[in-house]
Amino acid sequence: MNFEFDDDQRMLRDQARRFLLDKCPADVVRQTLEGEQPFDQDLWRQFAEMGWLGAAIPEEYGGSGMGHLELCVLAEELGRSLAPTPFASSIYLGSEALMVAGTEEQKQSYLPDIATGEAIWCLALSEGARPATATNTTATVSDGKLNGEKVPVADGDIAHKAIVIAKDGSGTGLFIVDLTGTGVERSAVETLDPTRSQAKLSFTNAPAERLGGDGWPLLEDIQDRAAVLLAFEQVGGAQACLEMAKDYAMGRYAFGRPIAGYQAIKHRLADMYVQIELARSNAYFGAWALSTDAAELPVAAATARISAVEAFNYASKENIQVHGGMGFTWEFNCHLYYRRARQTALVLGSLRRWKDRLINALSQRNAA
Amino acid sequence: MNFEFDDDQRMLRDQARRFLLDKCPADVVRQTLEGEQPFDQDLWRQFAEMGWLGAAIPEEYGGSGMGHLELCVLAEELGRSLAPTPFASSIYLGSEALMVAGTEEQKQSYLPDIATGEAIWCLALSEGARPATATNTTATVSDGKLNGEKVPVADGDIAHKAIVIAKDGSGTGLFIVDLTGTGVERSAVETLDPTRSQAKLSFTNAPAERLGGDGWPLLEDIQDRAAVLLAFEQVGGAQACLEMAKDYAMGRYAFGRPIAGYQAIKHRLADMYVQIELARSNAYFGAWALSTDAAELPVAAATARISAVEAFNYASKENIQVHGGMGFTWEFNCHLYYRRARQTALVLGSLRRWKDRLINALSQRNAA
Amino acid sequence: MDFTDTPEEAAFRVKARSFLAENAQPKAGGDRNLATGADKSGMLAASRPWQAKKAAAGFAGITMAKEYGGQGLSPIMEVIYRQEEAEFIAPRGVYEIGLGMCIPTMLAYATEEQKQRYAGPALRGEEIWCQLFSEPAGGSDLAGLRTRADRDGDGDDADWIINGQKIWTSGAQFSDYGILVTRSDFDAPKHKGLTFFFLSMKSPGIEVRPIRQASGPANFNEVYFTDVRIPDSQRLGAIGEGWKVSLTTLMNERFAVGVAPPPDFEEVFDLARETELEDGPALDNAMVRDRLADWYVRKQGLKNSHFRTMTAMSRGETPGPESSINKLVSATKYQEVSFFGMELQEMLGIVTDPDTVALDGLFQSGALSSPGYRIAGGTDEILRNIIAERVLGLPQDVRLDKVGSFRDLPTGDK
Amino acid sequence: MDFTDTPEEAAFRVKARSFLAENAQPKAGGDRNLATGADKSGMLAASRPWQAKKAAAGFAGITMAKEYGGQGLSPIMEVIYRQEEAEFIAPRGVYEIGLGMCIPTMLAYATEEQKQRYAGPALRGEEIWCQLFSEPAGGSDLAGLRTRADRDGDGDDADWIINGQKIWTSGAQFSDYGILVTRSDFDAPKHKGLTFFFLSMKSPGIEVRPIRQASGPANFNEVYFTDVRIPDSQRLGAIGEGWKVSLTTLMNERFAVGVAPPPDFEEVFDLARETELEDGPALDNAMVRDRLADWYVRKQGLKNSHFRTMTAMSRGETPGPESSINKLVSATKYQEVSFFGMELQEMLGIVTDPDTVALDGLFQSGALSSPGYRIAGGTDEILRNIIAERVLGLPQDVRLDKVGSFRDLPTGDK
Repeated sequence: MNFEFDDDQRMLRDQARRFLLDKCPADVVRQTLEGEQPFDQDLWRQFAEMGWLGAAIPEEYGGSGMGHLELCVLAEELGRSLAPTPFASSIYLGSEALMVAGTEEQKQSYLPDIATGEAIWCLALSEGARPATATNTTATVSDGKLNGEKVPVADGDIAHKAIVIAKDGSGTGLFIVDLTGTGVERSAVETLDPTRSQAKLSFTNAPAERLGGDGWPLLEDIQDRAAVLLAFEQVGGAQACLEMAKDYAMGRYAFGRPIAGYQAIKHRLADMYVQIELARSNAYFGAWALSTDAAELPVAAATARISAVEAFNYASKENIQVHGGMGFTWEFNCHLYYRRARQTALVLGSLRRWKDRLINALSQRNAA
Repeated sequence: MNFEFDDDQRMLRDQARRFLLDKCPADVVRQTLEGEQPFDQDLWRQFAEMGWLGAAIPEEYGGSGMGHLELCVLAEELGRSLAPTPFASSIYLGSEALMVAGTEEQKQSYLPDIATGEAIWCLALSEGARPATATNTTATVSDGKLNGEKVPVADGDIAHKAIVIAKDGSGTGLFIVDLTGTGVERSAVETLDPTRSQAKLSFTNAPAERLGGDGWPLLEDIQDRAAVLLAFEQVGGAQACLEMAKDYAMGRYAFGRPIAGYQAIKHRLADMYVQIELARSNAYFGAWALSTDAAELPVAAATARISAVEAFNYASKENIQVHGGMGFTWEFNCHLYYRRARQTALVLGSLRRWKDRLINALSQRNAA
Repeated sequence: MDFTDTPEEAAFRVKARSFLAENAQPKAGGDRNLATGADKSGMLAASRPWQAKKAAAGFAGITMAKEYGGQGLSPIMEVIYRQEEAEFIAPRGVYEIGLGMCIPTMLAYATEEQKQRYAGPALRGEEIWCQLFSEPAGGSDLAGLRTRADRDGDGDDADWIINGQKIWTSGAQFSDYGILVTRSDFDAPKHKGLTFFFLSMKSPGIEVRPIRQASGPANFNEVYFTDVRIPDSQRLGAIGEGWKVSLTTLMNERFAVGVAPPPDFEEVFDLARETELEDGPALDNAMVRDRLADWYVRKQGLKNSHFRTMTAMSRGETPGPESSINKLVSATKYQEVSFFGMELQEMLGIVTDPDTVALDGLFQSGALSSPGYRIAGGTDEILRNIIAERVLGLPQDVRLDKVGSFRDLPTGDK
Repeated sequence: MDFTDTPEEAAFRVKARSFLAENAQPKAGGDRNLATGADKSGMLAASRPWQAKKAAAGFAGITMAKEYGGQGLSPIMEVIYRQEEAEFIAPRGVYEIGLGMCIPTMLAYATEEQKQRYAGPALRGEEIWCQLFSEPAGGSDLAGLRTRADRDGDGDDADWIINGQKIWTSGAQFSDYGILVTRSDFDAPKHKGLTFFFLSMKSPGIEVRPIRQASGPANFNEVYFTDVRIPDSQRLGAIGEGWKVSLTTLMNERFAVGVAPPPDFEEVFDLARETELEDGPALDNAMVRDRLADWYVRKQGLKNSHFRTMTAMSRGETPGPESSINKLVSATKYQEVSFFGMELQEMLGIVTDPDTVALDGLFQSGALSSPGYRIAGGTDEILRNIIAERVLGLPQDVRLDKVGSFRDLPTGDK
């Protein structure tokens, strides 16, 4: 039984945590929040230099070949620090998609630039408020040209390449589109979490290159992988909220004693802890499934995601509550986590749909 | 604005409370709990004498003609005292059904015996675990003879007459059946709340007399009326739980002070109070709709029921929790309320189905 | 049981309705930005003339004594007027605190001359008041305040010099006067060393800075006091009795604590009706219906409870701390509904652009604003304490801060 | 990350599995009433021979020191054995408390002679032990106990005379020995006046009465002491140091606190699969799916957390109070799942007759039993306190009972 990160992985975590404490404190996050930049290019460059962007990309494709467990370790720290970068889009979705569905040539051609950070990738799925399904997809590709509109696309405004879900003659497919090329218009959209940019993409006869075979099952596999990685970000964010709330409650006195001594606060922090521990354990199982390409991945990923979304939602909203009025000021950092919790809760689709996927996967497993 | 019971109604409440405190303390309830009797005949006789059974039955049909608001007042006190009688079956369902759907002749013929308590009525709808719907109903009437099986039927073992939901040539209908007559077999079934008896009824060519027209809308109207009345019982039960929990918490010391002073307990009691107040207010609105035959009855009844089921569930389970280990002994009365909460939550169908009814009714109202 | 007014109430309602119909624009069909409160500066500009009109017509200070310009009517009349006013674009926000809390405190503690001087202009909207109570280190523990009041000299009528900081002061930036509670004795026990004043907000040494909220806008202020001078004649209540005066003010606050804004059941019901899920309308989805039913039941519970409160008021009773239920339940519901509305819009739910998302982004702005509603005017925790202690009569939390000198009480670093 | 045993663990697992396969009946296919624990007297009768077999084969006292008949292995081996044993009908319930709590306390505090005398028979199942701690007025406040121990005379080795009442004592009716904590000094502060003993449950003056639970059965007892005599040689720890000894026992309890029984996710998933709602299978209903997903996620969270705990144990670490999570989460889930299972059966849900309702009435019996699980072995509130204080390091509740004489502490009427 070895259901923990090993010593090397823990060392990586410590390094990453120290680095981010130093280079990505709240005032760095706030530069992006306040709209001074769409993301933090300095951080991005340094992530590349440390081999983080290519952590799960094999060395033969220009990655650092550490592995998915290491990527999970990094994701937790990125979530904890709220790093304002397109890590999730480019790595959890872009790089994973290429590794799952790319031809040898596509991997050779695209992965190295992801690892160096020169190319930022994103995934363009949503076409508005309707649930993203194969049936609802209206973007089409014919004769290698893409037409359609995608909104919102996380990091669509800053990415160089997009993987676009669209229909062609043979059904639903994944298509690689150069966002800096012809036939692409894009505009940023305002969201509740300005530290993570989102855009509307419009395609008019944009050249599109097919990635992999049957698009929908591939998409779901990619989403499962991203869900596990994002769950670590969410656990990291939730843990940061718990620590902030605890620290504040210990130092804040009311009626002559620390508010941390009142059961209303104590028990709320205990509940946060419980939710985070369950989410963390579920994320670990997801990491195991992801790193071993286990058949359990669909169930493990949905479980990790549901658990992490709920833990981060709870921790980020109750963190504000524990802080009281001060926690609701722009100046305190509580709202940064609250915003990110909402962003991560929606970026891969709603809790409702993931619960649906979980029950579907469990039904199939039990039926098998 | 006069959204309160009036002075006469409050006086009736005080009288009823005093009477039940005196005649229906826990040891009387426990006689039925322990199986010494299926219900309390002494209480039943006295209810009849005080005019409670006929509270909402007009004087011309042998009732005391007080009205539905008065019946609501009584229901709250019956719920508070856990009176082990077939009041809900015979009055909220039986008598209401006759008043809603009965011909003049049927009212003349049946209502007086309900008011005197000589006849106990019940409603036989459920045919097992499947949701009771028109489609699911398999009991049939042809040539005035009923065949089929109904389980569970609240008070089916002690009632003299049943209103049975069954199909005949013209659709679903309500049928009056003499349970002491031919073609009827009945057996008590064990339930989680032995203070309220339930039975399985089997009909083989039992003579059946039609009541009213189109059965399903009539049934829903009857259920709406019963839901409001039962909501008052539930609010009364929940209020009793809150008072027990408060009383215990004030007198029980841990770590040198009353447990009522710990926020974990204080805030739980506050939450109980909040739920009960909302449920009470919703029950009042239901009472208004019931007593004025308002078009709002379907919405008001579902709202009152959902609110009251949840308040009683919460109060009865957290009452045990506040009592700690002692609350989970047979000797303490907490479990009597916990059992009754479960019984009242199911006897008119699940919360799920009432929520469904509520949203249907609201959709229709908004569409209109 | 019925929902009809008494004859007296009905007459008053007719009078109010006709005043409103003649003098105000109905919300339905009126300027949308004004109606929803989105146009804040427009609201502010419209406030003074509207308040003056109300005062002239006898709808300002409905419950205030006649000798100070009020109508001397019972609280139910105030409720009736507000019910009617709610249908119209009637900007009254800037006067709520002054008329609801400051002037009642003045009427209880000021001299006759002062009452005559200040009540009328406040009623007619000529002077705006604010309330200077909360402090950064205070929070729910209001009496833990540290803004100091020192006497300038030894005379019985020596002026007071104020130094310190208040926070969460609504309307400080446009107020003419304020009521202020300070600590005049740091050696007395916590609740014994406070002294209460009113003062001009134009006094030298007052600096008002807006506080930006987590949701973006700045609805509150910090107010800094540097050697602000207040004549002793503007003291309300005895020296060291400021806590008692504050309680008078707060009694009035509890009644004013409102219900959370939309989105509520109606809005999420509409959204569900308009949203297509992968297998049909959201309104047909059993999970969605389950949630909708819960919110409807809670919303109706509050509404029907309000009918009960009104009935009590109509009978001349004073509504008790039960009204804490209203904010406790509605603030939580506000946050839940907002989150759920975002979820129903799937990935698009994160977008705040009003032209892109449903109901002009109401669910998104609700998600951002709702944490504040669970805190302002009494946190969830304080409200539960109030219900537990004042309604149910349970014991107070153990208090270690009621004896000994305030100076010696432990404080944290936050 | 992997789920494989170390070589040493794997070898032990193989040994355990082959012992079990040769000596016990697998649950799958075995006597159903024994397998589910429904046949309580059958279980009891089977306990002694089974414990003897385990001891002979080296699977009793796995973590106990070898000199007292144990195996001297690490806790992870105990977990591995239990994992394997869980697949078989292996009645060990009556020995859990003795081997898990009483004997470890004896080994920490008894004389060498006593350890040699009592450890072996307990391991071999020849003697059963119980724990006499809780009292009616005590509850979560264990140290508030009032059972008195008075010396019979002045000698240093004078006997002790015990009077009072214990409650919630599992197995008292068939136990041979018990460990007992008493108050020997009512004038000392609460935690200073306690003294700890072990005693024969056959001692004159002991009366055991079963307590009927709200759910029907009597799994616990009250134990009354009337002038029960205990020789001073059976005192464990110093006079007045009984609280310290109790904490040793309780350290062991926390590890033993279990998870709630079925119904859990699997059972309600099966029910949903088999239940036809008005518009199709319950498993297709979005509200049902929503609830099922929540329970699955919580159940897996506990299971995966257990993997982490096992990993820590496998590395030689001692599991901390984090395990409080397990009972807190699973007891609540137990109640929720039970209620929901009843609801899914509509009106029939109230029926308890196993031949009439789904899964032999498991949801109904769960609804009845679950309130007890939220209380026994630490209430929800105590568990949250433990997590808050011992895991997160938050301050203790304000304690007014730690100083002054126990005699003077306020007590209630309950």
